[in-house]
Amino acid sequence: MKSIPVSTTINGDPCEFLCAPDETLLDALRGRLGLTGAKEGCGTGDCGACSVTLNGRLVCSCLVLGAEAEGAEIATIEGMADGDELHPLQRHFIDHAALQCGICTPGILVAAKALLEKDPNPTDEDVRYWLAGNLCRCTGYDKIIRAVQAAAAEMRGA
Amino acid sequence: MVKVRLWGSLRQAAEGQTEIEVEARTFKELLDRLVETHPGLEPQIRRGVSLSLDGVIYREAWFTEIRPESEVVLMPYMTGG
Amino acid sequence: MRYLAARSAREAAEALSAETGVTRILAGGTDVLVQLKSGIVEPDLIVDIKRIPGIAEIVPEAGGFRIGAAVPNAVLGEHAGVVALWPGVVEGANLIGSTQVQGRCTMAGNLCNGSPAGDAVPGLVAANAIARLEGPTGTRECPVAEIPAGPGRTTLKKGEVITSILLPARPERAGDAYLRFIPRTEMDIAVASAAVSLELGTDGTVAAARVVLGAVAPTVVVVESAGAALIGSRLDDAVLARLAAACEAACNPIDDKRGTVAFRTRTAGVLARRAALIAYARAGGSK
Amino acid sequence: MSLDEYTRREFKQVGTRVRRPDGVDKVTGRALYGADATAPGMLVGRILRSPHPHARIVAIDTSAAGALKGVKAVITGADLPVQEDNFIRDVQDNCMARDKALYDGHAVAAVAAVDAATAKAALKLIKVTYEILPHVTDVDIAVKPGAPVVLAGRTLENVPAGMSENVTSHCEFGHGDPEAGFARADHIVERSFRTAATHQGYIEPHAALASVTSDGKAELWCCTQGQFFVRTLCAAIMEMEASQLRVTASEIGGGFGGKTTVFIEPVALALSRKAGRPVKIVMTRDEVFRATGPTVHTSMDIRIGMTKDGTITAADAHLRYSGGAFPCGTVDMGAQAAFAAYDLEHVRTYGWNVLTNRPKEAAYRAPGAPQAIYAVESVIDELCQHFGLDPIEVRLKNAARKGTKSSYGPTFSDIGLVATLEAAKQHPHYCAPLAPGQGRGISCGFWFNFGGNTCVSLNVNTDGTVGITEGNPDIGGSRASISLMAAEELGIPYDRVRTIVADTSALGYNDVTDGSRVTFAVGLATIKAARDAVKKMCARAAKIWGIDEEAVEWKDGAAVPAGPNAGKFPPMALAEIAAVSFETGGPIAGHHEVNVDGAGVSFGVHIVDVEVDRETGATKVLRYTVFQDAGKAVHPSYVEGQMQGGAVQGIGWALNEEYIYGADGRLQNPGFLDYRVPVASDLPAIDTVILEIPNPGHPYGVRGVGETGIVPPLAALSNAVSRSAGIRLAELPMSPPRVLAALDG
Repeated sequence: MKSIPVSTTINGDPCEFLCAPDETLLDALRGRLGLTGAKEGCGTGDCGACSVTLNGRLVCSCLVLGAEAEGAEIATIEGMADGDELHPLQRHFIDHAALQCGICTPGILVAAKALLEKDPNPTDEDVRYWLAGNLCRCTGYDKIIRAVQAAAAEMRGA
Repeated sequence: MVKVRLWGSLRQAAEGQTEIEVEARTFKELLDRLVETHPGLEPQIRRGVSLSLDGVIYREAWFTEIRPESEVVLMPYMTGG
Repeated sequence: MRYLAARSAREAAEALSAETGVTRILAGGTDVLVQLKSGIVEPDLIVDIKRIPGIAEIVPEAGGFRIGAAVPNAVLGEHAGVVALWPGVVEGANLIGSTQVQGRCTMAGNLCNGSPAGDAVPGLVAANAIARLEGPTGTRECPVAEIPAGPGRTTLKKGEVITSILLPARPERAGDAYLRFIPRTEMDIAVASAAVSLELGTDGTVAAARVVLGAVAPTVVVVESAGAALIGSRLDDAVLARLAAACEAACNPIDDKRGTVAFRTRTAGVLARRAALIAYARAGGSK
Repeated sequence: MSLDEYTRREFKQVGTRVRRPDGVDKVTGRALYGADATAPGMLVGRILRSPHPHARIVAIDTSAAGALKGVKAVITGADLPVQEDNFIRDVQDNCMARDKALYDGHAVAAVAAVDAATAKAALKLIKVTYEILPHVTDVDIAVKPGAPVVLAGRTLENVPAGMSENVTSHCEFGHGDPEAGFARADHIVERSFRTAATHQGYIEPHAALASVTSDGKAELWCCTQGQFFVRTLCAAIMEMEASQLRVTASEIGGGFGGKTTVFIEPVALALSRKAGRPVKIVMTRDEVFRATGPTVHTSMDIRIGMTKDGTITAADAHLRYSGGAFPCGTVDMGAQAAFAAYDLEHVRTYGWNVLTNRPKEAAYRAPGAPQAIYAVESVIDELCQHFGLDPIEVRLKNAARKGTKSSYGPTFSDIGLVATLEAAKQHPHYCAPLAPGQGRGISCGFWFNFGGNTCVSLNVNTDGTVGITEGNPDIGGSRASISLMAAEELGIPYDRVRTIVADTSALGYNDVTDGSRVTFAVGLATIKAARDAVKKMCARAAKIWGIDEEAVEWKDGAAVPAGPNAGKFPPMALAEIAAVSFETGGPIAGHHEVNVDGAGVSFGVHIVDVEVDRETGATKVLRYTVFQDAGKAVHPSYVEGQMQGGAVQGIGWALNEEYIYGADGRLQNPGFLDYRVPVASDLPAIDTVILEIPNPGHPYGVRGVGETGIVPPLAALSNAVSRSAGIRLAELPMSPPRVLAALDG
């Protein structure tokens, strides 16, 4: 299989990579670009651990071909903090113990950020439905919902 | 002498007894005496047993001291998740 | 495997018809990539249609809307005009997968996947939606209802690509609704589903009705007798019971890991009844 | 270990909600999990798995695969040694089949190649000749004489004669004369239950990177709950010396018991040894479901007699558990746990382990207990309904307490069940009004908890900070708890302590992170290691001051003279002693090595409200509250997290999660699409009430909290469904088709 050259912007930086035609964006991010913050929990779009945004839209990077990213803007967990300053969601996840093992955390943070950009003042139910595609097996989701709401409140206040 | 309570399925290996008296001051001595006096218990003891001493479960600990008045219960070796 | 980002519908159709091996069309990819991952298919050619000009747009047409084949369902759900005209179609489309999947998946893809349980399909069929296809011999129009052929199969010919779906205009007093049953609240494939589209007469009774079931037969089922049962009524309990009975009678489901024959049959009737009430309310009907 | 470890004290730091040390790494994507490891020249390993549930492996031809360009090694079961020990042989045969494939997904061969595409192509070139054998995947069929025999010759001496050879072990517990007790009952409920196998469902698939060099040394990076146990198993399978195999545990993306053994690790090592290059294997989700360790599936008969005032007169249980194709002892734990919450004069449990053509069971949070306790708590609830009695009052009336002779033998010392039930009874949730059609269920839960082998090193750095080296992968925030306990004991701020998880060469043996043991046992060893360091620091201060060691004591993070007679010296803080440690005798470290006992049993009570949709059989969970004794909650947030996480796993088990096997013996739902773990929108908030009844076996009174939380939800949900819909289900999960079928009678 002949590799395909892809030009993208990742977390604001221009980025070029080669990928196989059947290679997913997740595999390209993890394997070729060293961006291992997105995780593969299932490879079939059922767990959300590989969540990134593609042109501002929340997607599972396991359900996107690397080749499809040509010309796209991609944001991953690695770009969420501003230098050494954590995003309020990241801070509140730590403060509210919204992670235990942490494997689902990058995907949930990326998804929650996308939610708050769309709706700065969601109800708990909105958060729960928005995050339904992000499986967490450790926390029972309770502290995740609280952390998202705490971050949302802070961001609204800012 | 200490009285050792066995769990139900060990009865057949101990000639139908549910309680056995042996001379032992430690967990290790107790296991050794049990095997000597009731060879039928040996396969299970080799596979592993836990010991409850006055309500506290010990999984290994050969030198755990056993007093004559102690309540001693043999249990299967146990693990968690 | 080769990957082609087609620049026109014609290029896509020609590439697909020229390829002798296995082909897949890539719109949102939320089914195709799952098939790749599981090894169910190993295509020789994948044709990405998202770069075809206009294919990701929603355009008003003749009082209805033409939905481009590559419009992600999340975008569809954000389109106030479509939501107002065909709320049931949109709610079906928006039930597919997660938020992440919504960002990619399309109604046309859901239709072409050929699953009898596709959440977008019953609503489209109930709406009498028309697909536009580009093929090796040109463009043709085809009712969405005629596209499913069985689990994983469609009536599309080799080289044909759906480029858009037309949701037609509707009269003033009309409404539609879609409900599905899943074991969880999200993330499952429909175990049974029902779409109902109603038009009311001036007297407030049902003048036209179309009832479509999903996941209870090899393809979605248009239940003519269920629709007929609603005509002239205000959806009183006896009518709803006849609707449910007609739906149950139309079911020909399978037993599998997602549900039993008895369960699918029973819930199809329940969902049709509940969906009819929602559609009726949306049409402005009152009991 | 004794029961006099605990001394009451006022805590300054333990009990606060500090930030976990791995937090920033985990919210920025920097934390390295199993699949994130790489090594120069690394190959991709892939495993060929049997599509048949039961088949003799007649021949495996790997020549074409081996000849494919880019393939560097191919192995089969024949490449691994013949093991004498049953336990090791089962583990090895589960990792790679030798003579027979015993379940759908059983590994039969593996390749290492330069990339994933080549490895995948190579798997297709391996030709396996199978002789298909009759299979059995259901415990109730496997137990019958004449059923296909999964493994012959594995029946223990304790199994009564005349049973199927699939029955590998039998156990019996209890006391009194149940028949006499039943004769005194006003009502007896006898019911048979079944529970489906479930999976731990950790989001991180198993991953291992192995590098074996030609001089026989090996490195293994993997996600595991116990790197030392991985070393033990892999060293045995690879016939290596423990010292030559260094195992490093990555950050772990969930385990819940499922990562307490090996699946791919020996395969990666064997491939690496053969290829002479590092090999990484990462399981797909499909492989995780088909070929790791789900729970037992069970079939159980429960009989309980009660008088009309709610006194249980007798109880017995027959438990048939199947942990798949290899013998396991999980039924022993279920049989012991079944009636542990009750003070019973007459009680008996019988257990049988049964082989089936399913993957080898692994531990899952309180292994064996949720199933048996589900059945028991369901029957008790049914008796409460029969007599119209309050379910908490009945449980209080019969609750095990100090002095109760437990159903599994020992007499309980201080236990917290009555206090937990009282807390539940007084909680606003228990008396909150319910709307028509809603139902409230409660259940008790129990788990033993364990301690185990533990080593901790505590290094005092010259700048006054402290590094702790411990050996248990952190699956739920334990590094924070351990740092907190060290900080408390040393009297220095939490953020001056950093805890890391050591590889197998850096520390003595540590048992697996299991049995709710880490905060308890590693915490205990940490406190003692801190005391060891304190003793040494006091000695240094004594030298500096020129007084006797005994005249120095440790107070608020500093050495001080023990009394007026010791002399007048200002306190010498840890940092001051550390700063001059090179001058006063060298680096200062404390350590502690122990096999900890005295973990203390654990009880929990859950209350849940549900509403059943009578037309579809769907159950909506409306409100949920967990009550559990933590002894002392070192980091309350992570204690709550354990309680909430366990409850939600139990909710999933109760409502939707199940291994579904077809008539062909193949797993029908090996993915998160159809193996339905709860999603966020399925659930309400999970409220928690932490009780703190000090565990006498721990210096700070800590009790393990990790496992008990998964036990009560199964019956709590079933009891709530019963009260919402007026039906008593006796099979889990209570999936909508089952509920609707029951409603339709």
